[in-house]
Amino acid sequence: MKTNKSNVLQVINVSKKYANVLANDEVSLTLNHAQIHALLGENGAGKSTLVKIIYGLVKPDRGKMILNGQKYAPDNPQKARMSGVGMVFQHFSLFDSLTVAQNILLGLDKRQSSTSLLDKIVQISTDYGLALEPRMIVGDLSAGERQRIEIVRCLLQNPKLLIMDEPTSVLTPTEIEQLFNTLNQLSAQGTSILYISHKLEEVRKLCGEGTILRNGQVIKNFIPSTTTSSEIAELMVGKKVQSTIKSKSRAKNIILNINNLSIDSRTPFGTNLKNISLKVRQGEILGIGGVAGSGQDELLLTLTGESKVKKNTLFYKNKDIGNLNPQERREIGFLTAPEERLGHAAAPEMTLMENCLITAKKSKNLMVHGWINFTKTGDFANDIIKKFDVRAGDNKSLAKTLSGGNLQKFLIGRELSQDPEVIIVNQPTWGVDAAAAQFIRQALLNLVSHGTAAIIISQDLDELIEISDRFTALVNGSMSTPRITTELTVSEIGLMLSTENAPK
Amino acid sequence: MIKLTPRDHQSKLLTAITPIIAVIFTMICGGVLFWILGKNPFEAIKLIFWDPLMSETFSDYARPQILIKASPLILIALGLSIGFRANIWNIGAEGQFIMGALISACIGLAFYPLENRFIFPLMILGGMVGGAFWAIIPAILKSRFNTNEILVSLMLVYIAEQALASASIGILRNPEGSGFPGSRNLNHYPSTSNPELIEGSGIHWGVIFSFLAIWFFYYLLKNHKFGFQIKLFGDAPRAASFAGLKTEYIILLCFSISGALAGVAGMFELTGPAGAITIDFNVGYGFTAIIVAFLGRLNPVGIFFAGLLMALTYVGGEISQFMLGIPAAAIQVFQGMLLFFLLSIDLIVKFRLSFTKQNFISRKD
Amino acid sequence: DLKVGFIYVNPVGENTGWDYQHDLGRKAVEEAYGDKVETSYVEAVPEGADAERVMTQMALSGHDMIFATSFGFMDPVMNVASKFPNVKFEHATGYKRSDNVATYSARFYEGRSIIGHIAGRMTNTDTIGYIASYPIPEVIRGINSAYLAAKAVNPNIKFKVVWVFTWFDPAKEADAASTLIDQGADMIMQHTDSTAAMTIAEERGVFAFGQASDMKKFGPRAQLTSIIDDWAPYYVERVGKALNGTWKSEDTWDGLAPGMAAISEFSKEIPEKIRKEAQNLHDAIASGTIHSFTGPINKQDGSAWLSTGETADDGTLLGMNFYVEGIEGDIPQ
Amino acid sequence: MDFASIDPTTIIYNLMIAATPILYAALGELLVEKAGVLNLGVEGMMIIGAICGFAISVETGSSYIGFIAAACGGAMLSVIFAVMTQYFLANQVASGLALTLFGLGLAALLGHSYTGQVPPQISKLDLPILSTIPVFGKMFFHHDFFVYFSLMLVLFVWYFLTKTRLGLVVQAVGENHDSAHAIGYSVTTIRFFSILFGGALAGLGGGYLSLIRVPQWTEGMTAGAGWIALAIVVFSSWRPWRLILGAYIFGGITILQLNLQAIGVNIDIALLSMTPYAITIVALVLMSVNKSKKSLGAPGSLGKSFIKVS
Ligand SMILES: Nc1ncnc2c1ncn2[C@@H]1O[C@H](COP(=O)(O)OP(=O)(O)OP(=O)(O)O)[C@@H](O)[C@H]1O
Ligand SMILES: Nc1ncnc2c1ncn2[C@@H]1O[C@H](COP(=O)(O)OP(=O)(O)OP(=O)(O)O)[C@@H](O)[C@H]1O
Ligand SMILES: [Mg+2]
Ligand SMILES: [Mg+2]
Repeated sequence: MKTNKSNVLQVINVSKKYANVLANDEVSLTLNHAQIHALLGENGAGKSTLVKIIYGLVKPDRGKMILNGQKYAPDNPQKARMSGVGMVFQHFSLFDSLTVAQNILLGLDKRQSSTSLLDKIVQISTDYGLALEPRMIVGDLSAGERQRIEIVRCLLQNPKLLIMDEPTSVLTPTEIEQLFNTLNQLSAQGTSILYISHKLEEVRKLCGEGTILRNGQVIKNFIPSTTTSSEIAELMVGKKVQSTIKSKSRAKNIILNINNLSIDSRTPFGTNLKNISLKVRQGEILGIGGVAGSGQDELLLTLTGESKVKKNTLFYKNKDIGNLNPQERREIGFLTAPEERLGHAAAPEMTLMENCLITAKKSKNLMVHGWINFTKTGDFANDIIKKFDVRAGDNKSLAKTLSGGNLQKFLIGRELSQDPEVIIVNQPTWGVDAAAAQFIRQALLNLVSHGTAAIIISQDLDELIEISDRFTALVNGSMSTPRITTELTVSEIGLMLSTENAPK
Repeated sequence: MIKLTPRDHQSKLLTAITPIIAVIFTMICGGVLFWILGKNPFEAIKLIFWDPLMSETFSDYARPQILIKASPLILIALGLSIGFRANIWNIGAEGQFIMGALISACIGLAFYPLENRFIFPLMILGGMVGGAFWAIIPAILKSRFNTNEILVSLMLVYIAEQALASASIGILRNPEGSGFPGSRNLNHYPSTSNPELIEGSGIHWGVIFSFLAIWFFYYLLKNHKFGFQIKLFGDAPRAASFAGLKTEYIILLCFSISGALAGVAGMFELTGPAGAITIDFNVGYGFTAIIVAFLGRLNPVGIFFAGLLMALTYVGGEISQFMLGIPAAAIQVFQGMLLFFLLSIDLIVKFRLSFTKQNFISRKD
Repeated sequence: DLKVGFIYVNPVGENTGWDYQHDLGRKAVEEAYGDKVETSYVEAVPEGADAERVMTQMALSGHDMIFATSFGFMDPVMNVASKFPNVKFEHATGYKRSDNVATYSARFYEGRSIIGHIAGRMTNTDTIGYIASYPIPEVIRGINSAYLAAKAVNPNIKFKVVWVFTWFDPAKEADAASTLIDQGADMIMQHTDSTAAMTIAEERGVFAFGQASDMKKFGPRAQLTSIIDDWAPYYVERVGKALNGTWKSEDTWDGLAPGMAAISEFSKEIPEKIRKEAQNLHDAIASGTIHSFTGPINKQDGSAWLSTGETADDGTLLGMNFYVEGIEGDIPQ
Repeated sequence: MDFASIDPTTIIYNLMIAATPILYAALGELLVEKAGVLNLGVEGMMIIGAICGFAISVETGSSYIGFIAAACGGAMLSVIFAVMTQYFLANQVASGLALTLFGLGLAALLGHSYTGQVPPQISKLDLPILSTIPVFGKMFFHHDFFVYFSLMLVLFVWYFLTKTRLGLVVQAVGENHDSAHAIGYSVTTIRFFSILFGGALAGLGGGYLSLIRVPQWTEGMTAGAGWIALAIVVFSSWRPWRLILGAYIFGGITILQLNLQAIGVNIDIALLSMTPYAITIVALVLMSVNKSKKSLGAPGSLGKSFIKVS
């Protein structure tokens, strides 16, 4: 006895408080039948918290929910799934050492014989164009494939409501295209979708309705197709967001020269690099695009100095630096910022202050004969916090307590404050909200305008097109010849990224 | 429903008060145990916790004895805690303790009966080298072949025990000991003796060494790059390698420090309280120290107090045995309880507990 | 009254073993003197520093006499004794004495002669299995003594010795017994503390000899006899001397004669004739007419040790570190 | 020296018996570790199993009831560990060690009146036909029920982990507890019951020791077997079948070592006594050479506390 056929889920005055933040503050939201509904907001606005409440993972402090006209208060995700709610997580909930089929099975509640499950997986994958090989080990798969697993896992339950938390941040343009087709197909079949993303353009393209959260509160419900990106951004941030200003490039001498670099990946599921050659000049940004898992991590590790390379492959200011370790590279102005913020670029259980020591101890003289100068370190951290608008308690906050965007601002700030001559950044704005992303890009541009050379590795093509002077693509561990970005057409970029084109 | 919220800053008060609460719980449960065994629980608890420290009969002697008993525990636990902070699991300190003692005994006895004041320092060095040598085996295997260090270090304990037995009946056997197993008493040979330095204080070189080590590592861990590197590696190994630290270097460093401290503890125990190498020279300090390290929350100062507490239960336990006839096994059970409570109560140091009423969202209505 | 303390190296246990036998001695003292003495004990005391502390605390708490029942307590006893000249110490199996430290031990090898005799007469496979703990004089003496007695009655006898390098590891001792049985031994002797070997012998249908205590419970059929450590008479006597003020430091090494080393009741499985021989041997050793080590005896390497009729002196016995001729294998060094 | 007197039949027969207690305990620990928990208290749970099994079978006169009691005893002790590590988030390494200390003491107290008792005998099952096969019959088919049962349990655990849904969930929880939590599995509950199962099996191992292998009750009779069980789990790379290999190799070396001594092989006996441990190390190294962590099969969340912040 559904009271209102078009109304699938009503969230009424839901509040959730964590230790010291009010993540959701009297949030109300209505999802309509067969609609794709966007949920937008800055990092830390409370989006994930809200959808976790809907999925039964987090218990709200107050408020109630109505699903299909009935009171809905799931104790756990199983209950939610039984009520027809499915979810694809921002951070995947997969098990690397298990197979695709096992991972899917784990997310299903009904008893399934494994043979009929395999059939169903194949069935769903072909129906929605989500190619999957059920017997593969998940650890071996790319991010896009991993996400397909999560989606197939949801679809097997015939959800009435599908929640997607930042699904496209790790996908290539083709994969995004594919995903949108799937979502449209689903909504046409009557599934409602709650869709979280930081990419405003794609939200405008995909979603029929939307809600904006700020500081845990609902700011506005809006129709994406009739609202411009800058309007949406302004609503999210609460003030105007400027677009990046790019000063005229004046590339000078070659400062970094990668010569025929080949390397075997250290990790069991990694990609080997094959004959990569590159020249980077002072004052330019070289953008490297490519699907996740094309060798970006391996490339970054060889550049940071964590993976050793052969002689005569890596030259910095005409000096072979292949055998220098990360710290030694830093000391000559060669800086890097890895993609993974927590655990690689920063230590989660350490304070922001301590995290400064990871890369800046020498260049900022934070240690004297191995003894830590706490005053200096604290000041340095405070500097970054101020200059890069990091919203964090203070310099003694643990890294893990910062939101993704703020931590990224801090970490980029840490590197940029050391006056690098070359900086290599992997995924500078991954999962970062629009305002913060803009801020980071601008900071990189500013630095380059003072003569620094930068390599930006990113899976966000728009970003690369926006800020890079030259563009190249990494495909299966091989690299194409860099081209001037402004001279490239979209189809040319597509060609550069496609696997068929790659030298095997 | 109990809700856990991580604490941002650990409260000093709670850190200090929780062990006391745990001890009180243990007294209650242990009291019940002693009562079941037909002993007077109050008397038993008093004999364990109070008499060694305060009674007229025992305290003068027992107080320094607690220091003596605690010092190897503290030394070993301190070394282990450094590795544990870096997620490096040396649980074979018992073997390193033995090896330290064996090597230093070999050195000391090689000079017998020469009188020279450099022999003792040389033995200290030998103890460290012996312990570190035994610890470096799992370290190298781990960094070269990624072999599980917990197991290798554990297996090496058994091998060290065999080596100890064979040394006691073989090369180190006291030539004047009528063929009995065991070495000469190093305590009776001035150049190798580690005597009580101040009469009645219990302080021998090992105790001084453990005090210095506590202070040194407390300061180092807090203020020096070394402490930072250990913490970084334990928290995020990839961030450590990004910072330029070599994994092999940290593994070797942690193992050799813990091995050297365990070895030197063995050396001081050998030359002081124990006196001689015997088949049963090792009495489990290496394993107990693992617990001490965690009771002390891997913190040098904490380890100091945890070591003293453990030592107190040993000394008090013995007193309660002959004064009240409590079996040794009951003392073991009692110590086990104490550890259970101490380890469990840390929860409220790390987290804030709140009791949620199940009032949100109507469930059944 | 007199306070008497005992320290044991292992847990006392309930039925068998070295420490259990000492505790029987303690109980005998209580029984003998009633209210006049008060006894206490600490078990599972590691040798070395811990032992010294325990004894000191006993002395501090007013004990007048302390029995330290393991060899490894030797140096601690000496140290504590020098600090408490008024406390009387009795140290088992050691060799250091002072004004207030007496030592005592038992000639268990005399018992080993008897079981060697029985085994030599009864074996069908001519193979005796011997589970040895550590290669120390005490153990080597036992092997030699049993071997000589067996050899005397059975020239084909062979001893298979397995060193387990532990005093107590039931599983390992059980494995050792099984192995020896598999290798043809039909008589098992042990010089380790657990009763595992006896149980295995019972299970596998061979015979065995108990150690330290009567192990009949563990091998009702298998046990032919046990060598028993009986400390009670000695303890009662020594405490008595302390009570009447005649205690002085002495060295006691008694054997079958006063029964400090005793032999438990012979099993019915031993033929009447052999039982009689064994009893005669026992009486002869007890009375001193026969010595377990009487020449001619050569060492394993063939060199002469005792000439015909010569008996071993206590010094050599106490430090015995060689096999006698005929035993195969090496003593681990 | 008479190598001919070493009979492979009896060696294999004996090594199977020597290996069975370790196999039980290791199998339990394998499942516990698969669920992401490192319980170093195996020794303590084994000895509690040994005394419970012994006491109950003496009281009831039935070894089978004794074995059930052994399993219950081990499981009950493991509850302490489970509560500490799963609800109080205590460090697993330290809790396990404390459990061993506690278990050894408690077993001694419980067993005080049972030393010297004789447990009911358990008959060997001569499997029909199979046991009459020459040589092999004596080696493999002349054992007691619990030798076969341990092998059946290996089969069961293997089947459970690889073929059943619940087994998959256990592995998932051990592999990545955050993901498992996110898709709605109760990490704490699954780990709790895994720990109980591990405790029960360690108890069975202890029971086998006191009821069959030795068979008697003595204080401290496990004498380190629990630690060996832990080593065997890593040796097996967390694969049930390899556990049999590991346990049998360890048991085999122990038995062979004694046999070599008995025939008088001229090898330093201290060295011989070291061999089981030394060979375990060599095997561990060989297995880990040229292998990444993944293929070693260590569960991803092994030893880490799962903190549920709700
Ligand atoms: N488990 C937690 N404990 C404490 N605080 C939390 C927890 N999870 C989230 N928060 C805080 O709650 C707020 C909302 O977090 P939430 O993850 O919902 O943000 P979001 O909108 O999804 O951000 P993003 O765009 O970065 O994914 C943030 O301030 C965050 O730091
Ligand atoms: N004793 C050592 N043995 C092997 N490698 C070492 C040793 N000491 C340092 N290293 C390595 O040398 C590199 C530099 O380490 P370190 O932290 O000392 O940096 P640093 O630049 O010298 O800093 P500081 O000036 O603060 O001493 C690291 O890769 C570290 O792993
Ligand atoms: Mg989010
Ligand atoms: Mg340096």
